[in-house]
This record gives sequence, C-alpha cells and structure tokens, in this order.
Amino acid sequence: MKFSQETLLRLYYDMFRIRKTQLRIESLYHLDEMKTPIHLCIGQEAIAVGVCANLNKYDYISSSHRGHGHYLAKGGDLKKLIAELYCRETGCSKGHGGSMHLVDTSIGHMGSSSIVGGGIPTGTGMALAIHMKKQNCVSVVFFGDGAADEGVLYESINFAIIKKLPVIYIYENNQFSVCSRVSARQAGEVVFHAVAPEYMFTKTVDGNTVLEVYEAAREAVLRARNGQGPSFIECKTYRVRGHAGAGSDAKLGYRSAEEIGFWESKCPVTVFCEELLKKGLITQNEIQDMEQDIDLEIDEAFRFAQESPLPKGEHILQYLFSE
Amino acid sequence: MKFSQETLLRLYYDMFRIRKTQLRIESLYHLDEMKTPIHLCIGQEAIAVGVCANLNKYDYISSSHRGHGHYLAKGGDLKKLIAELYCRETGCSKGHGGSMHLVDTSIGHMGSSSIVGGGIPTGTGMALAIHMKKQNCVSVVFFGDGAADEGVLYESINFAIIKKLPVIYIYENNQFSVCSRVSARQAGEVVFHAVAPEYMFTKTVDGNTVLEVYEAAREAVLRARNGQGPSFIECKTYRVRGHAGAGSDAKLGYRSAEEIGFWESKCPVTVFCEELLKKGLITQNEIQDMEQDIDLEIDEAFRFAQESPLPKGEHILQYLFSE
Amino acid sequence: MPWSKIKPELNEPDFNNVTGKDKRIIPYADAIREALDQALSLDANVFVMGQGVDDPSGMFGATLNLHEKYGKKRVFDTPLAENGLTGIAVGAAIGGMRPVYFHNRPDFLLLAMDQIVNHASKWHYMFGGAVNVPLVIWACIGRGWGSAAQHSQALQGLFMHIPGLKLVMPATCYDAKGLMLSSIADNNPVIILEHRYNFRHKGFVPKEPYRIPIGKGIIRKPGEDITIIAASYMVSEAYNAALELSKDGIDAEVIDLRTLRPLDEELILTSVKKTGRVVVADTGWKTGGITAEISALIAEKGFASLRAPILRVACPDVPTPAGYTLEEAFYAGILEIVTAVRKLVKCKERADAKKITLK
Amino acid sequence: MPWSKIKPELNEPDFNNVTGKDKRIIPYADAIREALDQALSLDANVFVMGQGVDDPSGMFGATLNLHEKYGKKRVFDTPLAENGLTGIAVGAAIGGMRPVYFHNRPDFLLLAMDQIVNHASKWHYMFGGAVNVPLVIWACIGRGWGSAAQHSQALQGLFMHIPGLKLVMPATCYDAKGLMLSSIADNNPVIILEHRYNFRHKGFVPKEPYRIPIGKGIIRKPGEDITIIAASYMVSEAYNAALELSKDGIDAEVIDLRTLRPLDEELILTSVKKTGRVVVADTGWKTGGITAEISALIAEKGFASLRAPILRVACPDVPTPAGYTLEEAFYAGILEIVTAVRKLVKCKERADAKKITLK
Ligand SMILES: Cc1ncc(C[n+]2csc(CCOP(=O)(O)OP(=O)(O)O)c2C)c(N)n1
Ligand SMILES: Cc1ncc(C[n+]2csc(CCOP(=O)(O)OP(=O)(O)O)c2C)c(N)n1
Ligand SMILES: [Mg+2]
Ligand SMILES: [Mg+2]
Repeated sequence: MKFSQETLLRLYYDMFRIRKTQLRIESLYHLDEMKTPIHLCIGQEAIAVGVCANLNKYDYISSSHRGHGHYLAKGGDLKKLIAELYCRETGCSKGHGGSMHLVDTSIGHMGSSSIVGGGIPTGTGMALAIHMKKQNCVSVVFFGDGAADEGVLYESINFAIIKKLPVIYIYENNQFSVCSRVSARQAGEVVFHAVAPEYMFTKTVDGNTVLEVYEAAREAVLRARNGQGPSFIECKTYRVRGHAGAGSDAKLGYRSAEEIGFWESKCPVTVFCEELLKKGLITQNEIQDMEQDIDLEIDEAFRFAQESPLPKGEHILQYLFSE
Repeated sequence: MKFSQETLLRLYYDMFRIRKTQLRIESLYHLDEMKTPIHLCIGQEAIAVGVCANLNKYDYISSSHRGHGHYLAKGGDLKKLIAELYCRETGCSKGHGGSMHLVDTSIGHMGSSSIVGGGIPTGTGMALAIHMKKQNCVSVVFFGDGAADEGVLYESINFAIIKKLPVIYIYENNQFSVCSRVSARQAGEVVFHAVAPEYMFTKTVDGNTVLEVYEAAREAVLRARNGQGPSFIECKTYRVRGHAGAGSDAKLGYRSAEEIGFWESKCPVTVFCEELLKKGLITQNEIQDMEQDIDLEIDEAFRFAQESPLPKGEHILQYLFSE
Repeated sequence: MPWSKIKPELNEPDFNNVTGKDKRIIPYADAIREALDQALSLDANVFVMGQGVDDPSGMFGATLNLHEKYGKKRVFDTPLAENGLTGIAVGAAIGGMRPVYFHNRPDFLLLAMDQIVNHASKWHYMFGGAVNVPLVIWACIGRGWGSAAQHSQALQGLFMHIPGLKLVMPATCYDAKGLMLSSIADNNPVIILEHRYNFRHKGFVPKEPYRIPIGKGIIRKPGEDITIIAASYMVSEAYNAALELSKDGIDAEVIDLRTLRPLDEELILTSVKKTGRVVVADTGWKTGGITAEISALIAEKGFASLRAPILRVACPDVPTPAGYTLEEAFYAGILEIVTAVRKLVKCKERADAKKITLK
Repeated sequence: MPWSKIKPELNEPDFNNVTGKDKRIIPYADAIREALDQALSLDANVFVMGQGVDDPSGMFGATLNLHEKYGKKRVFDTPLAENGLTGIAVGAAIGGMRPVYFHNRPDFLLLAMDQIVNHASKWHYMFGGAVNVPLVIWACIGRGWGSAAQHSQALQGLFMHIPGLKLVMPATCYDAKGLMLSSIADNNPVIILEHRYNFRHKGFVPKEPYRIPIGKGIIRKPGEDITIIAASYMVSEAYNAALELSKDGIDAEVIDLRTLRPLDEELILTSVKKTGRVVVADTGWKTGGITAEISALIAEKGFASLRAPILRVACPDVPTPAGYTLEEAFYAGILEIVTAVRKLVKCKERADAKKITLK
C-alpha cells in the first residue's frame, strides 16, 4: 500500500502527541494532584492511531481502562482529558469518571468501561444501532488480552457474525493482564478467537508498526462500510510500563529487564520516526516543531485543568437519571 | 471396534429402559400428579447411554434440565427419580428439586442445573477436584446447543485445557433451544467450539448411533484417565418431542412434520434394535422379556412414588445450610 | 403443562371501578402486547429482542406475532448469552435505539448483572450526563408447578438496591400497558419485573396509548385503620385481604407501589400518618428485600405516626422448593396478610403503642 | 499509586483491650495471610485461586508468596472469566475441595452472580441436603483515589438478600484472621467482603489458629443511650464516633455485626431494648442496603423498645463518583454518625417519643 507523506506525518504526529501526553501525565503523577488511577498506553500508540486514522467522527469506538490513546486518536479533546484526570468540572466526564471513564460523544467516543471486557458487547451493540439505523458508520472495539479471557467476547462476536454487524474487534495483545502473562491464562495462541476466517475477516499484525495496523484496519473498515460484517484484528504488542500508575515495574521481577528492553527498542513512535527520517520524509527540524506544538498544547491542557473548578460535593446527586 | 454381545445388549437395555421410562412419564403427565416441568430426552438416549457405559460410579457427570437419561444411564435410582417427579420426600432431591434437579451422589451425579450452561463450569470444577486429589476419575459434562450459546463454555474449556483436566464435554446438539434453531443462534457449525484439535481431543459423531457415541466417549475417557486432558464430543441429534411437557409439538408450526418424521425414523432405540435383530444378537422373545422386566420396574417405581409421603410444609427451612 | 401455559381466566380485582360501554376487558398478556405494538409503530427506534420473542408462544403471549407485523429486524430472537446480549442492548441504546429485552425469568438476569449493574445503571452518571441508556429489560417471575429454585426467583430486592436503575412492577392490566409505554419512553434503564400470576387476569385496558408516571404509586383501596403496601401480584392478594378484613370492620388502605425505584415516599408516608399501622407485602424473600427498604423508610421518616410494629409478609429465606406441598408453605399471600393485619390492629385499643410486643 | 497501595500505618481502634507481652500487633493483610497459610497447611483440600494471587503484590499482601510455599497447584492465578471460574470453584467444592477464590473488587462478582446465586447458594437446599458447597469468595471493597463507579461498590446489600449464602464482613485484624478460618471451615458458600480501608490498620492477632463463630456479632463498646450498629470498616468510624460523643456525655453502644448473614438478631434486639435508639451505619448505598434490613428487623421485632426513629448512615444513592471533592461528599463516616446520634438523643428529653419528628 502507498501512503501519502501527509498521511505518514499525520500518523507520526498523532502517535507522538499521545506519547508526549502520557509522558507528561507520568512525570507529574507523583504530585498526587491527579487523584485517579492511571493506565498508560506507552508502547501501544500505533494501535490507537493506526486504527482511528481510518475513522471519521461519526464512527464509534469502545475503549477500556487503558484508554487515553484511543480517546486522543479518535479526536477527543485533550484539555477535557487532562481536566478529567484532575477531577475537574471541566473534565470530559465532569469529574465523575476519572482516568478510566473518558467520553466525548461529539467524536463517537461513547464512554469507556473499567470492567475488563465490558466494552466488547456495548461496542457490538453500537454496531447494531448503526445497522438498524442504516448509517454508514462502523463501531470499533478496543480490548486487551485480559478481556479475551472473558466469555462475553465469544458471545459478542457470535452475534456480530449472525447479524453481519459493522464492528471491528481490535485485540490489543500486550501480553499481560496486570502481572499475569497471556500464555498462563489462555490455552493457546488463538484457541477460540480469530479462528473463523470464513465468518469474518481476521488478521494478526505487528501492533508496534503503525502502517501494518493502518492497512489491516483500513480493510476492515471498508468491509464494514460495505455491509460485509465484522472483523477481528489481533495487534501484537507489549506493555512496557507497569500495569497502573507511573513508571517501570521492572523491579517487581515478574518479567525480565531484557524483555522490557527488547520491546522498548521496538518503540512504535521512535522506530517509525527513524524510518521517516531515513526516507527523508521528515527532518529533525520538523520534528522539533511538532514537539514544540505538542508541548504547548499539553502545557495549555494542564493549565486549563489546574485552573478549572472542582465539582461541588453538594451536586453529587446530579446526573443519576437522564430526563 | 469389536463389541461383545453382552455390551451390545446392555447398551440396548439401558436405552430401552430410559425410553420406556420417558414414555410412561409422558403418558401419565396429563393427570397433573407430577407437578413439575418435564423435559423428555426421547430420541437422545444413545448419547447418555453411549457415554455412561464407559464410566464407573466414581466418575462424575454434570447434567441439565433435560436430565432423566443421564441420571438413569449413570445408574441413578429409578424409584427416587419417579418419586422426585411426584414431589415426594423419598425423591432423589427430597422433593426440593423436581424434574430438573436430580441428584444421586452415590453414583457421581452431583446435581443438575436448570440454568442453561450452568453445569458446564461446575462439571469442569469437579474435574479440577479429581485432578487435585489425584483420583483416577473423569468428569463428564452434558450440555445442549442452547448452552453452547453461552460464553461460559469457552471460559470452561479454556481453563480445562490450561490445567489438562480430566473432563469430557458432551455437546448434545439436538438443534433446538426451545423453538429456536441452532442455526439462528450460532454463527456457523463450529465457529468457536470444537476448533482446537491441537489442544484437546475433538470429535463429531452421530448422536443417534449408540456405538459411535460409545467409541468416541471411550477414547475420551481413556485419555482423561491417562492424564491427557479434556475432550469435546459433538453428538448430532434431534429433539423429536416438544421442548417441555408431554407429546409432540408439531402443531406449533415452527418445524415441519416431515422433519420430525425423518428424525423419528432415525430413532436410536428402534434402529439399534433392528440391527441387533438382523445380526441375530437378540430375539423377539428376549426383547419381550426385557420389556417385561422394564415395565415391572417402572410399575414399581411409580407405585413407590405414589405411595410415598409428601414433604411437610413445616419443614421448609430444612437444608438451607449444611452443618 | 400448566407451568408454561397460564390461561387468562380470572378478572383482576376491580381496582379501577371503570364502568360503561367503553370498558374494554382484555387479558394481561394482550395489554403488554398492545403497548409493544404501539411503541413499535410510533417510534422507529424501538425494537424487541429476547429468547423466543418470535416463537409460537410469543413470550407468554406478550410479544405474539409482533415479528410478523414489524419484521425480524425489529423483533428478533437471540442466542442465550445473556450477559453479551444485555451489553449489546446497552450499546444499541447508547447508539440511539430503544431496545426492549425480554426474558422468561429474572433468574436469567443474574447472568447479566455485570452489564445491568456495572454498565447500564452507571453510564449516565459516570460520564457526567453525556450519554444515556434508554433500555427496557423485562422478566417474568415464575411461580408454581415445581418451577423450583432456579426458575422462580423474585429478584426485585436486588434491583431496588442499584442507583441508576428504575424498577417497575405492574399489578393490573391497565398498568402493564401504561407502565410499559412509560418505560420505553424513559431515557434510562428500566427493569420491569412481571409476575406469572398476573397473567391469569383480564382487566380494563383502554385502546389508545397512554403512560403511567414512573415513580408514583396509587391507592387501590382507601382505608383508615392500617396501610398494606404491596406491588405486582401481591397487590391482588393485599386487595383481597383488605376485602376480607372489612368483614371484621377493619378498614385497610391498600397501596400499589407500581414502581419500586423511584419509590413514592410521599404516598407511603401520608398513608402511614393516617393509619399509624403498616404491613408490607412482597412476592420475594424477606431478608434484605423490598419490604426491608419500605419498612426502614417508615421507621426513619414516619416513626412519629407509627402506633405498632411494621410487619413484613414475604417468602421465607430459602430457595424456592419444587414440591407443591413445600411451595404452599413457601408462598405468602392473603392469609399471611390478614394474619399480620389482625395482629397489628389488636394494638388499636392500647393507649401507648410503644408498650406493645408481638408474639 | 495510593489507589492500589495502602500502607498499614494506623493502629486500629483498641477494640479488644488486650494487654501484656503476648499482644502481637500485625498488619491487616498479614492477618488474612496467616489464616490462609494455616488453613493451607492444616487441610490438603484447601486451595487459593484468583487473579493475581501469585503476583508480586499478592492480593494487597493477603496471599503474598503463598504460591511459593504451597506450590502453584494450590495457590494459582486464574484467567479473568469470573463466571466460569466461579462455577469451577463451585464444582471443585462439590468434588470435595475447599476453594478460596479471591477478587480484587466486589464489582467483579457481578459477572459471577449466576454461579454465586443460581448455583452455589442453592445447591444444598435444591438437592435436599445431598451435596454441599464449601466455598469461600473474598473481595475487597475499593475506596478513594478515583476508584469510581466500577471499582468501589460495596455490594453487601445484594448478597445479604440471598438465602443459602453466608456473608462475613470483618472489622479488625483479629477478626480478619478468625473469620477467614471459620469461613474456610464452613461447609457452605461464604462471601467475605473486605474493605480497603481496613488494610490501613494494624492490630492484635494471636499466632495460633482460631475461629470466630459465623452468625454472632460483638459489642465493641457498651453504652446506655443509643445503639450504633455497623460492620466492616464502618465499625471503626462508629467506634470513633462513640468516643467523640462520649465527650458530650452521650453513652453510645457500638455493635460490630461481624457477619451479616446469618444476622445476630438477639444481640441487636437486646441492645435496642436497653437504649431505645438506633443508628445503623454502612459502607454501601442506603436504599435497599443492609441498613434497610437491620432497621426493618428492629421496626418489626424491637418496636416496643424504640423511643425514636431509626436513622441510617450510608452512601447516597448514586454510583461512586471519581473526583475527590465528590468522593468526599459520597462517603459517610464519623461525622454523619455523630450528627445522626445527636438528632436522636435530643429525643431523650421528650416524654412521648412517638411525637417526635425529624427534619
Ligand atoms: C471483569 C474484571 N476483572 C478484573 C478486573 C481487574 N483488572 C483491571 S485491569 C486488568 C488487566 C486487564 O488486562 P487487559 O485486558 O489485557 O488490558 P491491559 O491492562 O493489558 O491493557 C484487570 C485484570 C477488572 N477491571 N474487570
Ligand atoms: C441461562 C438460561 N437462559 C435461558 C433459559 C431458558 N431455557 C430453559 S431450557 C432452554 C433450552 C436450552 O436449549 P439446549 O441447551 O439446547 O437444551 P435442550 O433443551 O435442547 O436439551 C432455555 C432457553 C435457561 N433455563 N437458562
Ligand atoms: Mg493486556
Ligand atoms: Mg438443544
């Protein structure tokens, strides 16, 4: 597949922006001003970006506890994200949700669940709504290898095939659920999922290579828009940081420093950047400009968050029911 | 595989006995003395018998709402079965369970669930107990195509493979969940289940042919006893009667009389009997003797049930907790 | 089998006192079916799903043949997979549809608690009001003929505990229709718990669509001496108990809660203020059930008017036994209500209600 | 992240008044771990399972390194698959083992309600006593640092409603060990709901194995004027509230229920008889929660002694909000208990308690 320079730079910019946002959050987390459990997606940016680059704002995504990347890649407001981490009234969820519960309905992000696997059937249901309303949209479900332990995945895929729903399952296999390796939790690589190529489009890609993700997602999205039903894309990747909170967890000893190092060397952002440089598609100056833009935007988002008002306890009963 | 005459006659006798018991229940059901919802297994006798003929009384089985056949094939007490249908104190579950909740711990029947799919993980757990206690037993899980809609099936199989449990999944695909065809509920014949021959022994057999079921189950049981882990056997069959209650439901119109007729002609009991006759392994006289024995036993079981005392309302709180 | 087929033979107690030639009497199931029919025809976003909604028995008649009228895209059978399908219904609601998901039995909702409680009930609040989940989940409490422990649970006590859910329990044909239409029109997840015994009834149901406000109860019989509070099928038992008691000169007020959440506190407290005596009756278990909340509410906010202990009539705290002799002991009804009321009304004579103890 | 790591820094309130050189003080997590260690070593049928029981944090420390001592066959990590794994645990219990299944959060038990409620709780009764299910399910209620709606539900109100389950909620280090050992020894399914804030405590724990009877509560502080009833972490709040109130000359009795089901009715009713005033406090939601049942019990069986309304201190009826300013408004504790008690004790002066109304 051929990519325009514009597309390539866009993909890079989006990954870089997510990375830098994550790093900023990480670096400030120890101040305990963001009183919310964080799950960084450092090392997994290529998946969110490679998939979402194929979507428009009417398409839906369904995300999880590790959802900052999905939110930003889909076009979610950065200020509102940071404000949510600071538990502010101006946060995307008005301080009701925190890091694990992001939302931005204006770009089809209808809320993320911190129940692992919880977003799989709801994302499938959003595809059912699309289907019934005859909209030309797709619904993308991001989920991890932990979520793939849950039977609800098979219930959902089964239904999506029966109804030929425009849903794309993006399996972010980062090899861990907290400290538990996928190989200890699942009988084999693909015992159940992704085993039905006659029933849906399935593909396994390198989740650290944005163009691979992009191409597979593109095909899936086209098929879904054409009424050809669901797809399942496994993106192999790795969680380089600890499960939750800031920083590396190498000291815990459940995995080796070498293993982490190996995957750090496969960083989706850096490796892609080097390729672009090598091919002369970007210059060091352009990168610096980008970085400056991004840093400014992030500065502003943090300022916005820090200066925003906190929700008032007396309003705690608000939003229980919709009128 | 070679079968001794004794085995063949035993298989026939057991099927015949289950059939005659079902027919008797059916013929008396309109009297409203058995105040319990019944789910007859007429037409599916070969599965219960073909599997259980490979088991001994220390092996476990896990059954469902449609469980009379499993109970009898495993060696459950006929009197206590009928008494349970009559809601008597002498019933296998002391009148607390009714038709859908049979039990006979003396032969490894540890209770059946009327929650479809509910017995799948519990049967898997009994295999875990066997495994941990290093017993030389197996655990057999009988379940239907409706149960195969439930994600808990994949959760259970996955775990059984990981732990190499001595569990055998017997998928009784009778093609219906109530009035809903399996083809309307499942994306394809074997989208998820039975797809992992590298991970476990899987086999599809004609569920109306007792010897086919027997052979497949035999291999699965041997493997389980040898520590080779779980198996999955799909038995294709058909529910010739209505979902619940007595009699045919052909008049409901959700399936054709021809279809039912076709499957009635594949009756596992009659066809097997004709084969035995043809091969000269049984005579009409012997069949009549068998029938007489069975009828007597059934007469006695019904008499026992009808004459048994009813549980007293004042004891309703009993058995809530085990001491 | 009487278990799965209940004929609508009885007229429901005459709660409404409607007379005249416009008094159309139809079976309970038809009332629900008419509500669905009207909702499907009035709003293209409404759809009906569930195991067997399109089968020959049509969910006890409540969905009968609607798939023929509206097509299998809008009225469809589902795989069992209750948690997955509930999540799919939640997602469809988030995506702008108005699903009505039918279950034979509340027992099966236990498979879907993750999606009902962790997701549907929280989605609006958790995102600061950004999204809403207009979803109706319907299930019919089983009773009798050995339905037994896994097919006859009356689980309103569980759902009443969950903020973000509305909980509706109709008692009459009129309400079955009007509350269904309100539930479908509501922008929040609503659980409708039906009772199998309501399907024995026929009653007055106007033809045109109408809604009954969610969160409001109704007095089915005014009275001065004692308040009997009930919902769903237990209202019939309470009403008949009140008629029985009136023969002894005891004038009981009967409250039909209609919805358990939001609960009509005002109606309850106003009645208790008048009567000073309360029996709360329910089809579910006693401990931690809906009778507990209603009693606690009164003990907290209506204490000043109380002249006697608050008694609860409910099922004993055991799983439902299968056998009919045990079932008879299990289910509470008119007899238990009458007995409870008689115990309390004895308190009438005493000057200082506080001193009274019960055996 | 303070969310997942709580340091055991505080001494728990000195409930036990143990003195002398034998007074071994250990952290809450260690008390649980010691119980598991002893159960694993005393009974070969006991095993421990759950997500992360063998990981470096060892379930907040409660299972730390037990897999090294007892091997990965007896202390093992599981796939998520909560309903399946619960069913597997139930089956293992039916097969004669004694599983202890750990969960980080009760929220995840909502995925397993089918196996807990439809199966484990009913198996003994449904088969007329033929089989039993000696299963312990443990989960720790989350609180604080934006745990939010799906990671901080205190679901005791749900489990209390289910016949056939025992429900245990320890409040002290001593009880965390003793109740764990009793739960493992029990032949029935037992749910242990822990509270994250208990893990901040250290307290007195004897080294040898011991059991605390399930179904019995304990008076943590005797008093004459009012009864404060609580369980789990709320006992600390109630105790501290009582100390605070004593400065004003209000002598509150504090009851720690220890187990919610079976409930120690006698202890409650005896105390109410003495004090005539009650505040029930809980870490869960108010409506339909455990405070409702306890209040209703008293309104039914202890009414004669009541001299004031029964007040409930619990969380407001909304999902847990994430933000800390909202969390602060969400959680009730010492302040709310003190306020409730003060409201009621004002009633003391009045001659006729029935006349009192509260604002
Ligand atoms: C149903 C459920 N079980 C357990 C948890 C606890 N938990 C939170 S995140 C997590 C890891 C999930 O792993 P995965 O789906 O692979 O996502 P990742 O964290 O790797 O992005 C777990 C087990 C949960 N939130 N929900
Ligand atoms: C979880 C659950 N969902 C729905 C039902 C209602 N139900 C009872 S039996 C049955 C049919 C199940 O079909 P299958 O598993 O194929 O068994 P069969 O009746 O064909 O033997 C259904 C849907 C139930 N008991 N449990
Ligand atoms: Mg992962
Ligand atoms: Mg079937």
